[in-house]
Amino acid sequence: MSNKHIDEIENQMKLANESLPEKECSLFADDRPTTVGAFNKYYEGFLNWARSRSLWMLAFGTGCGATELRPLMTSRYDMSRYGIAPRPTPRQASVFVVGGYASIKTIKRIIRSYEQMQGPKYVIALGSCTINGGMYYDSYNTINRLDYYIPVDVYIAGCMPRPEALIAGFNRLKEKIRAGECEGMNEYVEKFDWYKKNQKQIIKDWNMPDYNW
Amino acid sequence: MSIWTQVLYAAISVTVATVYGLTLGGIVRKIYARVHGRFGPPVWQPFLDIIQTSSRRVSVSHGNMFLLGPVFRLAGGLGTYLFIPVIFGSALFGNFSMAGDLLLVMYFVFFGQLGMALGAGQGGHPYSPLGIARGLAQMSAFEVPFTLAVIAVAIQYNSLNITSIVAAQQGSFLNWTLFTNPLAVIAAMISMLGMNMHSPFSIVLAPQEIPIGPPIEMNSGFLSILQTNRGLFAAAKLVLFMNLFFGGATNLLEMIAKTFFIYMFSVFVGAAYPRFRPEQSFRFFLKWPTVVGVLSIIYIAYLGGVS
Amino acid sequence: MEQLIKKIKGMVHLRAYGKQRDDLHFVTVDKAQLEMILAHLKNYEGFTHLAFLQAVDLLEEGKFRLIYMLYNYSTNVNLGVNVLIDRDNAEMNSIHKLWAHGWQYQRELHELFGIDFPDSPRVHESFVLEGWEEMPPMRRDFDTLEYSNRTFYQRPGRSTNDPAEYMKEKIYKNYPAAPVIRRDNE
Amino acid sequence: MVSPIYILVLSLAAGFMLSIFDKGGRRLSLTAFYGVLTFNLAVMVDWLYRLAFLHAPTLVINTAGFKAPISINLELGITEAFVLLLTNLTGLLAAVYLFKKFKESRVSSLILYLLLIMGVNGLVMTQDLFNMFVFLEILSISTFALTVLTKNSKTLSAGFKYMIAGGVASTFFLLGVVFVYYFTGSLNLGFLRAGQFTDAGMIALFMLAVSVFIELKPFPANGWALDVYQSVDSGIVSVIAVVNSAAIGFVFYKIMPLLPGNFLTVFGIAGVITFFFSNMMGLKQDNAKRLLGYSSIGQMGLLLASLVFTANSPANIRYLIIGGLFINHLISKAGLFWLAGIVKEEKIKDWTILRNNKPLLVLFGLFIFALSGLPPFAGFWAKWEFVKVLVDAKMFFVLVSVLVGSLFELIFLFRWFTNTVKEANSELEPMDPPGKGKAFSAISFGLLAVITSFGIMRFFYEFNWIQVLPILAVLVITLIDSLPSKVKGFLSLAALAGYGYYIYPLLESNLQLFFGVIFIVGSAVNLISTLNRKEQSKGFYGFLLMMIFSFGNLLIASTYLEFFLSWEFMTISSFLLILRGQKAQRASLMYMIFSTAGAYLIMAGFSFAPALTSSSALILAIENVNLPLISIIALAIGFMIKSGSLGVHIWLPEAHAEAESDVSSFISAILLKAGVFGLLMVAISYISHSPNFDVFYWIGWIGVLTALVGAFMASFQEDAKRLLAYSSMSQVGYVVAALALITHLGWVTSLYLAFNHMMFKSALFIAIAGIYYRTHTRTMYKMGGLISRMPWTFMTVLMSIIAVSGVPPLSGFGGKWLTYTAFITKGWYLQAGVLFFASGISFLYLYRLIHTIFLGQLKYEHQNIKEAPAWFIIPQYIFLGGIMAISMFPNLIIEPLNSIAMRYFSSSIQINGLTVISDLGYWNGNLVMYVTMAVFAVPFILLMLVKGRTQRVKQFNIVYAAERPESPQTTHVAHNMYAHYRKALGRLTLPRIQTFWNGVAEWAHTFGGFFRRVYTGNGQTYVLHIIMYIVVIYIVMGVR
Repeated sequence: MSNKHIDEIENQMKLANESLPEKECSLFADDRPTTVGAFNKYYEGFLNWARSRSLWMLAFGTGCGATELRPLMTSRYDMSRYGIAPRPTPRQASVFVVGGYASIKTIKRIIRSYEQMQGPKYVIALGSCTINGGMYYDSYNTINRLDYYIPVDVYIAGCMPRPEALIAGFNRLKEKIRAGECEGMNEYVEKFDWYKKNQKQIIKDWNMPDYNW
Repeated sequence: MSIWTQVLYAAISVTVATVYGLTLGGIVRKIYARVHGRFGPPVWQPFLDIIQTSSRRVSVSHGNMFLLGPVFRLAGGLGTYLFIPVIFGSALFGNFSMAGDLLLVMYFVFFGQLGMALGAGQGGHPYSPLGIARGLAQMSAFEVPFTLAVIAVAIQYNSLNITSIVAAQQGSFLNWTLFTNPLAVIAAMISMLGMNMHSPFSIVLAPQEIPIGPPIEMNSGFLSILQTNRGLFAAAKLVLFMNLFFGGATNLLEMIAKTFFIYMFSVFVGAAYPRFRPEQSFRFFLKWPTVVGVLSIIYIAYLGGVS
Repeated sequence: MEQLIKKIKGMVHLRAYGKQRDDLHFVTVDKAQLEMILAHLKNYEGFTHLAFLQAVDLLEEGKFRLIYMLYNYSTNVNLGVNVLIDRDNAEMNSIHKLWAHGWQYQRELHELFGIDFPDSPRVHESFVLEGWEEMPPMRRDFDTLEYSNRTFYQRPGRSTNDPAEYMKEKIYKNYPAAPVIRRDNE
Repeated sequence: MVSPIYILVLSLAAGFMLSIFDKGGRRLSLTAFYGVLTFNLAVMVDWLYRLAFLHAPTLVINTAGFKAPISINLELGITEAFVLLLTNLTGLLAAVYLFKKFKESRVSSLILYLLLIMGVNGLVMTQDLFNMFVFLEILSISTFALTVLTKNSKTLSAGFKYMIAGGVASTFFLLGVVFVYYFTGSLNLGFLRAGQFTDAGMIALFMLAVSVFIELKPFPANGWALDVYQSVDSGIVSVIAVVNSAAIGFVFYKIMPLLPGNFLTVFGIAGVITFFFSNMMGLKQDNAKRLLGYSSIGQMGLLLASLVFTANSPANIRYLIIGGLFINHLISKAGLFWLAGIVKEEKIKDWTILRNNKPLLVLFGLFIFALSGLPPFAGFWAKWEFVKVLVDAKMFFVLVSVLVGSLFELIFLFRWFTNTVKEANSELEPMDPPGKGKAFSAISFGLLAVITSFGIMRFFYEFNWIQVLPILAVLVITLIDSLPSKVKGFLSLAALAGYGYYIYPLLESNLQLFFGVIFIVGSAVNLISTLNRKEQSKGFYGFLLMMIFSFGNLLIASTYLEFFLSWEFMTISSFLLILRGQKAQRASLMYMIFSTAGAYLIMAGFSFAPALTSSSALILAIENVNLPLISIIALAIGFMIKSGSLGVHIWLPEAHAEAESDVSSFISAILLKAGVFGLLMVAISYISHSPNFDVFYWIGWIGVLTALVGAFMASFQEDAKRLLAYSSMSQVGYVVAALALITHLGWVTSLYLAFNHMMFKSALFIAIAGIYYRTHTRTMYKMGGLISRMPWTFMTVLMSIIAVSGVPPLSGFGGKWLTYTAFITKGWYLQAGVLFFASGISFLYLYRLIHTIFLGQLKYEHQNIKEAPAWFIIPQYIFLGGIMAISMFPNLIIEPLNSIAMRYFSSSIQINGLTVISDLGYWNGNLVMYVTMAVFAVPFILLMLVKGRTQRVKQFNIVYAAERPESPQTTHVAHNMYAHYRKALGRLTLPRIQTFWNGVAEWAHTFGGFFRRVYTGNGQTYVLHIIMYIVVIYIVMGVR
C-alpha cells in the first residue's frame, strides 16, 4: 500500500471536531477510537479473572445514588474486600458507577469521563433513573435511558438501591467479566456514530472534541 | 564471578524484593482496614492490581517524556535497589554494590523521582506539577534530618561503604546503630515517615485535595510500572534503613523480619494521624528532626559517642 | 412590623400585604417602585440580605410574580417583596447593584423563565441548561413530558404506581390493616 | 631657544596690545591671541624636550640683572616645564573651545584670558613669595572677571563669592609674606629653609601655607567655589578647575619644603578628608557641572594628599603618582567640562541625548573611565602606586579614605554613565551638532588620554604586548566594526584560537592549563552562540575578546600588577558587555560598584603582599609568598565578590538577568570562575605557610551558606535567567566551600565542580538564549509545553539539570560524591549537612526551570514556533558531549585534577581502574553508567510489553475533573510554583541582604545630603567657614 493511500485512510479515521473553535483544534487529539480485540482465550480468561478481582471504580458521584457508595466504601459494607477500590481519575479507573439520574449537564461529563477511561472498561448504572428515567421520566432535563449514550454492563434497579444491591450488582459484573461478556469498550467503538448521534442530540453545547481521548 | 552470574543474581534479588515489597503493601492495606474496622482486601491485592492495570488493552500517552516517566521511575527504583547490598555476606543478594557507596544510593533515589516528575509534567494536568512541587519541597525538607543521620553514621563507622557499615554492626544486637547512636536513628526514622509518604506526610498523592497528584494522567501500563516500582522501591528503602541502622541482615528471613518491623513504624503512624498541610510538613522536618540530627552529629563527632 | 408596613404604605403603592408567620411577611408593590423600596429596606430597615429571588408563573393571569425574599439579621424577620410583571416579553430591572449576587438569580430566571434583566451582567449566559434551545422550561405552558418523550427515548413498558397502593397490594397483602401505633395521649 | 620669560612678557604685552589690534578687526586680535597661546605652548614643548631628553640644567632666570635673593627669579625645571606644558595646552584648547565666544564677546575677555594664563605661568615659575602673591592676585582677579563674563545673576553672585574668598585667602598670604620677610629677611624660596624658622616664623609659614590651601578649596571651607563650577560657562570652568588649580597646587608644592612635617601631615589628611567628603556629597548630585565640581575639588584634595604622603617615595614612583593623578584629572575633567558645554544639559538624566552622537558618547565614556581611575588610564597606575605607598607607610586611615572616596566617585560617575547610555527615554531629542572648536578640544584630550596611558604602559612598566592585547582587541575590532557580525564572530574565534595557541606554551602547570581550558576553550565554545547575531553588534566582539584575553592573561600574569591589570580589564569589558543589555542600567551599575569595591580590596591586598621572589606566573610564584593575614582577607573578599558569595552577591542576579542572553553564559560559566581562580591563588599561598588564623574555615561557611541561599532564591524566581543566576551563585558556593577545605580531596572537588559548572551552566544559558530568541520572553510562566516545539533544546536542559542536580549517572554525581566525601573526611559535618540541604533545594528550581518552560501546556502563541537556531544548538551539544564524556569516564578529569592537587597535598584518593576510592567510600562512574543503562532498558522493555495500544494525545486531552481546559494559560501551573515553601519558611525568605545594601546606599546618600547643608549659598557664611577652618587647622597643627 502506498503512503498516500495510508494517509487517505488515516484521514477518514479522523474526527471532524466541528464544535471546537479554530485555535483549539490543534490542542485536542482528533483520532477515531478503534476496537482492540481480546487475547487468546486462556490468557484472556486469566486476565479477566484478575480484572474482576481488581475493580477500580471512578469516584465520581453523578447523581443522588452516589450517596449509597459511601457506606459501601466504609466499614459497614467494606467494598475493598471484594477488590473494589475508588480511583480519583478516570485514566486509572475501570468501572464507572453512574449514580442515578443524569441531567444533560451531567451526561456530558459522564461521556467525557467514560471516554477517558482506558479499556476494558465497565459501566454499572445505578437506580431506576438510569434504566428508564425513574421518577424523572418526564423531566425536561434528565435522560431516560443511559444505554443510548454509553454502553452499560449492569443495571441495578431501585430508587435508590441499597449497598447490598450494589454489592450484588458488582458480583454480577464480576461474573460477566469472567465470562468475557463485558466488551462495552469495543461496543462503543463499533456503534460510535450511533452513540455520538444520540449524545449530540441532547447535548447542544458540545464544546469538546468528538472523542475525548 | 562472571557478569552473567551477577545479572542472574540481580534478577533473582530484584524479583524477591519486588514480591516482598508488594506483599508488604498488601499487608499495609490490611492493617489500615483493620484500624478502620474493615476486613480489607486480601494481601495479594497489589499483584491483582498490577495484572489488572497492565492488562488494559489501550493506553494514552502525552508524549515521549510522559512515556519515559514511569520508566525513569522504575529504573530509579531498580538502580537504588541494585546498589545496596541486601544481605550481608551473600553473593546472591550482594547486587552491584561495588559500583558505589551510600552516596550513590542516596542520589540514585532522585533519579526516579526526577524522571517521574518530568513525565508527569508532560501530562499537562495542573495537579501533576502541584503534587510534584509539594513532593520536591517535602523531599528537600525530610532529606535534611536523614542526611544528618547518614553523616553521623559515616562518622561513626568512618565509612560510607554500606557493606562495611553493616559489618561493623555484626556481633551483638547492641552493636546496631540503633543502640550505639540512637539520636541518628530517631532522626532517620522520622524522615522515613516523609519518605514513605504515609499520612501525616501524604501531601503528594493527597487524593482528596489534588486527586492523586503527579500520576493523575498515568494509565494502564504506565501505571502498572509505577505500581511495580512502589513495591520494589519500598523494599529498597527498607533494606537501606536496615543496613544503616538495624545491623543489616545475614539471611533472607532476618531481612524480612527486620524490614517488616521498620515498615510497621511508619504504617502505624500513618494509620493514626491525619494529613498535614504542605507547609506544616516542611516546617516539621526542618524543626525537631533536624535538631535531633544535629545533636546526633554532635554526640558522635564531638562528645566521643564512638567508644 | 406594623409600623414598617405603614411606612411602606406611606412610601409606595402597597397592592397587598400578607402575614404568613410572625417572622414571615409578604408585600406586593408596583414594578416601577420596586427598586426604591428595596433600597430603602436594605439601607434603612436592616433587611441587608437577599435570601433569594424567585419567580412564579401565573399562567392564568398572564403574569409572573417575582419574589424578592429579604432577611433582617437583627430582628430575624423575613420579608418577601412581590412584584407582578407581564408574562409576555417579561422584563425587569436588575438589582445587582443593590446585592452583588443578584446577577446570578437573574441569570437563572432568564434561563428558566425567560425573564430578561437587561442591565444584569452575564444574564444571557447559560446557567444550568447548557445550550437550551426550547421554550424556557419552567414556564407552565412548557410540556415536559412531551419534550421528554420527544428527546429522551422512553423505555417501553415503564409503569407507574402509587407507592401506598402498591405497598398495600404487594407487600402487606396478607395483613388486614396496616398496624397503627396508639399513644396514650390520643 | 626662547626664554620662558617671554611668555610673561608676551602675554602681558599682547594683553595691552589686543585692544589696539581689535580696532583693526576681531580677526587680527584673535590671531594675536591664539598666536600668543600657541607660542606659550611651543616654548614649553621646546623646554620640556630640552630638559627631559637633552638633560639641560634647570633654567634660572634672574630679573633686573641681579641674582636672587635680591631680585625676583624664575625657575624652570622639568617639573615646572611639565606642569606648564599641560596647563598651557589646556589653556590653548580651552581657548579653541571658547572660540565662538571670544569671537562674539568684547575684547576685554581675550585680555583677561591672557592675563590668567600669564598668571598661571608666572605662579608656576616664580621663586619669590611676593611675586607669587602678585601672580595670585592677577589670577584671582582675571578669574573673577572671566566668570562674570557669562552674564546672569547666578554667575555674578558666584563670582563675587569667589572673589571674596580669594580675597580672604590673599590677605592671609600677604600677612604670611610680610611675616616671613620680617623673620628671615628674604622672600626667595631658594633661600628659605624650614630650619630657619623660629616658633613665630612658624605662624608666618602657617599663614602662607593655609592661604594657598584655602585656595585649593578644602572641605568644608569650599562652598564659595562650587557655585562657580555650576554656573559659569564650561570653557572657562575647565580653565578654573584644571589650570588654576594646577597652578595653585604647584605653589603649594613649592612651599612644601619649608613646612615642618606635622603641618604637612595635617594638610595631607585635610586633603584626604576633602577627597572623601566631596565624593560622598557628589553621590547626591544630579547637576552635571556641579557634580564635576565636587569631583574636581575631591581630585585636588587627593592630589594634595599624594603630594604630602609620597614625600619619602622614590622619585620615579612619586612622579608617576602625582603626575598620573594630575594628568588624569586635567584631561578627564577638562574633557568632561567641555562635553558638558557641548551637551548643554544641566541634569545628568538629560544627558541621554548624547546617544545621538556616538563619537562623543565614546569620548564621554573615555573620560568617565579615566576619571574613575580604571586602566589603562593614568589614574589607574597612580592609584595603584599610591595605595602601595600608603600601605608601606602604614597609613591605613588614609588608605581606607582614599579607597572609599574613590568608590564614591566611581559610583556617581558610573551612575551618570549608565544613565546616559541606558536610561529609558522614549523621546530622544536630537542633539545640536557641536561646534568644530569644541569638538576638536574634547577629541584632542581624548587622544591625549589614550597616548599617555600607552606611554605609561610602554615606558614606565614595560609591559609585554600580551598584557595590552585586550585593549588592542578592542581597537582592532573597532576598526573593522562595519563588517557583518558573523564575519567578526569568526574572526574573533580565529583570534581566540591564535591566542590559545600562543599562551599554551606559557602555561607552566596543570592548574593553569585546567583554568586555561575553562577560560579559553569554554569561551570559544560559548562564542559560537554569538554567531547567531543578525544585527551588526557594534563593539560587541571587541569587548568580548577583551574579556576573554583578560581571562587568559590572568593565568600568565607574573606580577601583582599584571594580574590586577588583567583583572581590571576583565571587569571593564564585562561591565561594558552587561551594559549592552536592554534594561541593564541598574544591573551594570551595581556590577561595576561591587566589582570595583572588590578590585580595591584586591589592590590593597596585593599592596600588603611581600614581593615576589620568582618570575614564573603569579599562581605558581605565590607559593613562596607568605601573605599576611590582612592581605589574605582583603584578597579573599575581593575575589569572593567576583564569585558572588553570600552578602556581596546582589550584583549577580541582576547582571546575569539583564545582560544580553548570549553574554550571560560567559558571565556565569566563566567570569565567576575567575573569582575562584583568584581565591585559589590566595589559598595556595595560605597553605604553604602556617597561618595563625583559620580564615578559610569562615570562607568555607560563607561558601556553604551561599550554596543554600542561592538555591532558595533560585526556587522563588519567575525569570529563567534570574533563576539560573541564583543557581550559579549556589553552585559557585559549592566550589568556594570545597576550595576552603584546603585538603587534597577538597581541591579536586572544587576544580571538578568548577569544570562541571562551566559546562552545564553554559549549556543552560545558551539554551535559554535560544528560547528567548524564539519566544522573546524570559518569564517562565509565559512559556510552557515547548518540548514539542524545541526537542533539542529540551534535551540539553534535561541533561544539564541532571548534571546540576547530581543525580547519577551524569557528571554531577561525581561532584556530589567528591563533595560529601571531602567534607566528611575533613570533619566539616554540619557544613556537609547544609550542602545536602542546598542540593535538595536545587531540585526545586531545576524542576521549575524545566517544567514551566518545556512541560505542561503549550501556549497559543507558541504553537508554531521553531527550534532554536543551529548556532545555539551547536555549543550546547559540545558541552553536552563534554558532560557525557566525563560522566562515562570520570578518570578523564579526576586524574588530572588529582595530579594538580598533588602539587600541594599528598593524594587522598586512589584510582583503581575505573573506581575512585577515598578513605570513606568508592565510586565507579563507568559501572554506574552501565548499570543505569541496563536498569533503564528493563522497565522500558516491560513498558513496551504492557502498555497495549497507545494513543498519542494532545495537550488538552487531560482529565481535568470531567471538564475541559479553557486555555493553556489557566491550565499551566507555573506562577509562584513554590508558594507553599515560601509560606513554610515565612520570614526567612525576606531579602535581608538586599535590604542591607539598600540601607548602606540610603545611608551614604543621607550623609552626603547632610554634609551638603554646609553649603548655604551665602557668601558671608562661606567666609566664616574659611576663617573657622583656618582656626581649626591652626589648633590641630599646634602652631605656637
